[in-house]
Amino acid sequence: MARMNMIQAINSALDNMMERDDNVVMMGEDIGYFGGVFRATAGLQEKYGKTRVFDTPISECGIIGAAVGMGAYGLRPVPEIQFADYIYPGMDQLISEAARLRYRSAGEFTAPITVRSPFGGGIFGGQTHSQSPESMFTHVSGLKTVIPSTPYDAKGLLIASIEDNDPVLFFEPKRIYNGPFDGYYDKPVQPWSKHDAGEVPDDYYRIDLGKANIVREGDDLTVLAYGTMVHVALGVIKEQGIDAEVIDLRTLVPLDIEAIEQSIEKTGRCLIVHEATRTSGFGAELSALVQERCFYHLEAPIERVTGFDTPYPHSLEWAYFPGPVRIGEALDKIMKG
Amino acid sequence: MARMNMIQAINSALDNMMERDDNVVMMGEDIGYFGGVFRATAGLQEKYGKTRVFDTPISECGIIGAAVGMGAYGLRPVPEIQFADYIYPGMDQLISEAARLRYRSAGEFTAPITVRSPFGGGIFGGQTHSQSPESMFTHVSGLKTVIPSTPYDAKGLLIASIEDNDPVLFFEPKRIYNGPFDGYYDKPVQPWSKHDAGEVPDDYYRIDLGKANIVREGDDLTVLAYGTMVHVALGVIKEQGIDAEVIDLRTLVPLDIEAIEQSIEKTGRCLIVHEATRTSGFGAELSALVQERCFYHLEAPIERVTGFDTPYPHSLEWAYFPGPVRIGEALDKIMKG
Amino acid sequence: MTGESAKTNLPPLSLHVPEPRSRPGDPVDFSDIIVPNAGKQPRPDENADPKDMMDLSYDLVRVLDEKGAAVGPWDPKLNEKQLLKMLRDMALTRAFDERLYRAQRQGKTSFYMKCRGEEATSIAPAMALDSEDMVFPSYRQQGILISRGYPLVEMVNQIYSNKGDKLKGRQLPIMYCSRRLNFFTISGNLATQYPQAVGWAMASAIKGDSRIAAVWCGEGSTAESDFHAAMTFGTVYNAPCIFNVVNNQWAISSFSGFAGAERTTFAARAIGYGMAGLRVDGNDPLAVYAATQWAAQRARTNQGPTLIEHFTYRAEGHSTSDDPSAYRSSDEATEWPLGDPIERLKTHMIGLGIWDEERHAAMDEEVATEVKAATKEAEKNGILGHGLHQPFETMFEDVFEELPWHLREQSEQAIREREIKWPE
Amino acid sequence: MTGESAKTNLPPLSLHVPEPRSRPGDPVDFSDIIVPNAGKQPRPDENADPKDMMDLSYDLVRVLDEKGAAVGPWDPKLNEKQLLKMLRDMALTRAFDERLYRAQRQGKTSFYMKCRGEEATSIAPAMALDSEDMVFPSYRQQGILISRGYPLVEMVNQIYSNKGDKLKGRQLPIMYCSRRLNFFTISGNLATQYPQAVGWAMASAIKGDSRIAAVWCGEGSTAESDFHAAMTFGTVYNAPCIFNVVNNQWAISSFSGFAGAERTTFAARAIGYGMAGLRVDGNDPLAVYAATQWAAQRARTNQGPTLIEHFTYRAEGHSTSDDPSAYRSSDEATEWPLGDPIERLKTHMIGLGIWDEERHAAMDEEVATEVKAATKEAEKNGILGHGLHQPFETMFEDVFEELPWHLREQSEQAIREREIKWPE
Ligand SMILES: Cc1ncc(C[n+]2csc(CCOP(=O)(O)OP(=O)(O)O)c2C)c(N)n1
Ligand SMILES: Cc1ncc(C[n+]2csc(CCOP(=O)(O)OP(=O)(O)O)c2C)c(N)n1
Ligand SMILES: [Mg+2]
Ligand SMILES: [Mg+2]
Repeated sequence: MARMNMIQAINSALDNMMERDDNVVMMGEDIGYFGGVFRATAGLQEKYGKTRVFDTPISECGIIGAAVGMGAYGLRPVPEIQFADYIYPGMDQLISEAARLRYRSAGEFTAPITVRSPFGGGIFGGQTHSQSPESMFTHVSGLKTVIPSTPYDAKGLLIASIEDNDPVLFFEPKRIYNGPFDGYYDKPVQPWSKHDAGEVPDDYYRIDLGKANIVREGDDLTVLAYGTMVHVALGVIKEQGIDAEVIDLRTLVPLDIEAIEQSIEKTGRCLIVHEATRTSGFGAELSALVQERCFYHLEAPIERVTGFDTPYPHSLEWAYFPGPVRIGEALDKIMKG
Repeated sequence: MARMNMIQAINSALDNMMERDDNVVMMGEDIGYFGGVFRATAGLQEKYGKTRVFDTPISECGIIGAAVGMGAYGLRPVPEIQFADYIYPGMDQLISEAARLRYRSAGEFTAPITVRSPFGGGIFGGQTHSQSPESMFTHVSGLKTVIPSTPYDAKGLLIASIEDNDPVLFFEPKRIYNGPFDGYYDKPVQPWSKHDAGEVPDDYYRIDLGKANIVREGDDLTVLAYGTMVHVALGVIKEQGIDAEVIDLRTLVPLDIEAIEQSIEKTGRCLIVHEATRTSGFGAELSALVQERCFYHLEAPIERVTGFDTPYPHSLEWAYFPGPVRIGEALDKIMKG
Repeated sequence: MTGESAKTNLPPLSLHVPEPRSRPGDPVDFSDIIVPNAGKQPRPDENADPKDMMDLSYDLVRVLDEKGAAVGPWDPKLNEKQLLKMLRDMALTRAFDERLYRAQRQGKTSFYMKCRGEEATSIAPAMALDSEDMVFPSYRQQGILISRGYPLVEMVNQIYSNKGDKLKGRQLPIMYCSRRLNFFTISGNLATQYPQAVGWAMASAIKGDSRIAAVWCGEGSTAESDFHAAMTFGTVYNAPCIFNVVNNQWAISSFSGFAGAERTTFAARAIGYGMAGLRVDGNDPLAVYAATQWAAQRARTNQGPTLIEHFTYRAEGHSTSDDPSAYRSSDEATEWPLGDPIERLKTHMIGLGIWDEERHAAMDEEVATEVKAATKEAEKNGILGHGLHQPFETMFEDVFEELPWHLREQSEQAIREREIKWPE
Repeated sequence: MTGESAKTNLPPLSLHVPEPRSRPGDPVDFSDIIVPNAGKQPRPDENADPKDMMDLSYDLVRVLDEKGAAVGPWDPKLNEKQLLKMLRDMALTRAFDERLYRAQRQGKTSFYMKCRGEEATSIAPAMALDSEDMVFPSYRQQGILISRGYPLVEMVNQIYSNKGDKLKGRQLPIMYCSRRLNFFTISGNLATQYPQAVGWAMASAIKGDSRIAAVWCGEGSTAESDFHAAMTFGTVYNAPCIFNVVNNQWAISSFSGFAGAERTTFAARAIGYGMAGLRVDGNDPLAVYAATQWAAQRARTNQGPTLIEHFTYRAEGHSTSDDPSAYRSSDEATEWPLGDPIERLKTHMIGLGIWDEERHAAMDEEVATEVKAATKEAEKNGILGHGLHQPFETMFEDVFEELPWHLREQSEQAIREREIKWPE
């Protein structure tokens, strides 16, 4: 068992999978010789050769399109989109093609691809290195969306995603690549090496998709979050001494509805947190589901804490970020509701 | 005052605007000489010349990208995307560019474009001529989304959209181009010429964006819908004799939250109907908003009636469509809730 | 000028908007189309450097001359059996188109698309390729399926979206798919198959396989983003892939000028990427065969991709939803200077003494009968909208490999609705 | 083969993956780069047919010879004032880069991008264009702003995202915008400006205006979909637009081979669309000026667009986030066979007798002082993250023309949060 940060855990997952399955190939901008701008693929080209790990032209359309074709051939491609903000030129290949190949061919062709992409803000990346576009993909039938919140989960979920025979969007919360950021941007972040979830086996293991993780049990209210926001929420809860149940969704589609329902039935209160812009964010779907399925258990309105409905600004990054104050206010409101 | 179907009303709006404002130009696949596959631009090239109404290469990326550039120059382009299903190659230009031009240039450059596109199913168009992608655009800060449900509204809203200085997605429910379809696909549809909302002035008029239309007042429950589904919902309500208030949203962003709140406060019950796939559809946002803002008025769970989370199938189109039976069931549930 | 405004006295700028040769009512004039003599185009080695064969992107590879003789270095020298198969498959494709077009008009389905006049651009490549090579067709290559021996009745089942439809009624008519025949699932979104074909070819190369990929799109579709992505990936990785651009002059109502044809050929796109490019008489099945064979040999020997422009004409409407008389002169089809592919091959074979008018007439009857029998057979499985569709639960299958809870719930909903609508 | 499987005894396919000339530790070898003699490239008429000038897409337009003399038909014959401005603007740009790079290292901002070695590719075009022509830059054309006289202090305000920033701290550093100077807002998404520039140029033509558009992207970015869309629209509508491709050999860690450079030049992309194309020594400011002037004249006279490939070298890292020593030989920059644009212009001017080393040294000092003064001035408005940012409510402005209810509510929320965080 080693201590790994999230990048190392992802690298380890890729390494394991490339070793186990000759059909796993990786492609993306700067991922080959250089090992990726965040170093997620470091060392893998050297180890597995440049026809299995290679750089691509700067064409997200081509990266996804070629991956779909490789998947149809029988490979299991793991394309990287350098930043989630740059996924849109590949949107048509994801929505119209990857997501529908199995359906329209009645199972004759499939797109077992895993699109890895760093997402989210908090690194002063400005409008085009900070976005959280996950909700769009959750609207597309045929795509799965996975978001880890720890090195341990990142590895297990990534392996399960690669082994999955459906197309998976695997969004990596880049703000927590190095440690579990709790929202206090002016304080140093504890590195993953000091955190239990930084214990990551070197060997293959998987965490099944569609299973949430209850990271904290509690009775007062249920917090639904994923990625970076799990840690921010945990921090606030600790600070405020609320006995909250915190559910790290891990997979948005398919969603672990049972875990959610059970928790809400117990607590009767629900806070949803994500960094993406609010309107039509995935929080809306969560809120609708909770309301539909647990209406008679709800003791207060479900609250959403989210990024604002603006582009991610550069200098006012921390005013934008749904940090402890915004979460704290919502918690108050729910607990008083 | 003339009787117009929705295509004629759209054509009339375009005609008025081209006449009033030299800066209005139109572009799209087959819209020039031919007048568009649905004939929305018929006659306009002849009237205004081929440098103001012209065919384009088959590149949705180029259509939107060029329109953004034209908007930056000072024109007011009205690009057409032949079917909403084909908008994805233009997604990046919409999300990363049109939506953010004003913001990132602090108002120095804007993208006053109106993207017209027929959307929705019900014409046996299969997976790629039936989609309702509106919710994705509602998630993007900086875009407005408008959907008319009658010829009268189509004209007034389209004029307001073209005059708007922000980028607008104007989705046209193609199933009701000819008449207000009520969901009974095996019965003939009454043409717009027999419907009050088919009365459309030849002259310029506008319907402000952001204002919903209460198409039926009632006390029992509130129905939130837009486009085709307004008529389907009205049909079921009539049939079941429920005293529902039916709100035609007309603009999804910015939303007329006041009209919604007032209605729910009165009725205490809410049904949301759309044709788009369910998960992360715009119904989720509506449900979340109603729940957040009217929680203490709600007497029953808010229900969503939507398309299923599958691609739009060809032969089972009417099994997919959220028709009278699905709506009826939900109404029952809400009224008993 | 030194970056300062220094207005010169130039005329105002003006926007050029392309105009086709003819509009309804206009006389047809194809005199701008240069038809070089058959047999005059050089045939470079399969391992020629693209730089040394640029002329072939502007020329027109032709084998059948005006009298129907096969001439020049591109003559693929097919044997009698091959010629017979080629002719019959083209005739069968045309007969199929005729009948299924009528079926749509009779309300048996929602949609149909013919390939009349373009049969050579799918039948000949299908023959020149290995049956194990993967094809990524657009919607107008029904000829490939027919050439590869797909049962007609399966095609009709798909078109009728009936209970026999292997695609479970999910796809629009003619959006076929056959894994067995290495025929990729057709997309309604133009050109998306282009980068997919390159990806497939790259995968084949990664695996040290010997199978190559071939992909088709219309000239109008070359404007799409995916076309460029495919050309870029194809040239960067030297992918074993054949890019077919079927230039049938029209994209629905838009003539090829809206894809750039006023400025250069579509084969010249290849030059832009340093790729081999061929411009071929698309109504000359032998030329198309030879070009494909040449490109396939190149791809198989790691010499990389080839772009083939098939210069042809869409002799009928875009689809059953289209009325071409609204935007082009109806004389164009008959005036098309490159003739009809079936007629040209027939003349060739008669010239060779292996064919005659009687046998041709008999063949036409035979294929018509075959098609008729297939439609009758398929109708037993139902026609669109007449009840004999797939069970409701199939609508939810294959979205994912396994049915997640939300689709299970929705499936139950759909079945409940069916029971309410049709309680019997 | 007749469409049946007939496996031949071919070697297995293999995937070609491009490899750059050198990796860290390797000796540098640029011998494959053919550097033709300056002055030897023909200069066609501005209304030449693209078909008749294809060679210029493979050649390299050069004006300054090894001794610094301006030779041949492309010599733009600039006067002393123009040369001085050109030299000084390049030097100023370089000084600006040096200082702001250091500012980032000192923690005054989050990010910076230099253009060292590529100064000619923005300064020279800016001078050859009319100040009213619209430019659509990528992130490495700070030279244009400098040439057009944008106040340095405004640039630094933007880089520091401070309260003086005209862009209200919203954009990543160096993503400038100036409507006044006809400098389009820079996007972080590669190549999106390409079709926008064409749209702008089309609009100018629609209006019978006389202004043209010019757009820039890197060679790596030519792979993007938008590039193809722009080329297609540009050629179809004959848009008055200049397409600049700055081929600086690298796209972050990926050498130009991953954009297709192993197969042909980037200027050759123009041939694929039947467009005029020029390949220019990007480190020769006079050649770049002349090429731009030629293309601008073409565009202004309704002769359509031109693609100019600027063959140059990215002498430093991609950005402050990059360390090029991890992926390329650090000797490449010094070994680059086309030299340095500032040095070359300086030599030229000394040769003309209008310049000398002392004046050059003095100029270097002068521009350094000017930049220093600007940074000091800008620092008064604050540096990133040190509190002197724009008011919170500005975050919600300009999303739409008017603030809708949901943004008003969110704005109130943001202000409430500020009061909680900083109650004073
Ligand atoms: C992405 C996308 N945009 C638009 C369409 C609508 N459309 C269907 S066919 C067609 C014309 C295609 O013309 P071409 O590529 O020349 O092929 P042809 O029909 O002539 O064989 C268009 C615009 C589509 N199917 N997909
Ligand atoms: C759509 C998109 N994809 C990826 C990126 C990430 N990225 C930023 S710069 C860059 C390299 C660009 O190289 P090139 O076009 O050659 O320009 P240069 O930096 O050399 O000037 C990449 C991949 C991006 N900004 N946008
Ligand atoms: Mg065509
Ligand atoms: Mg570069």
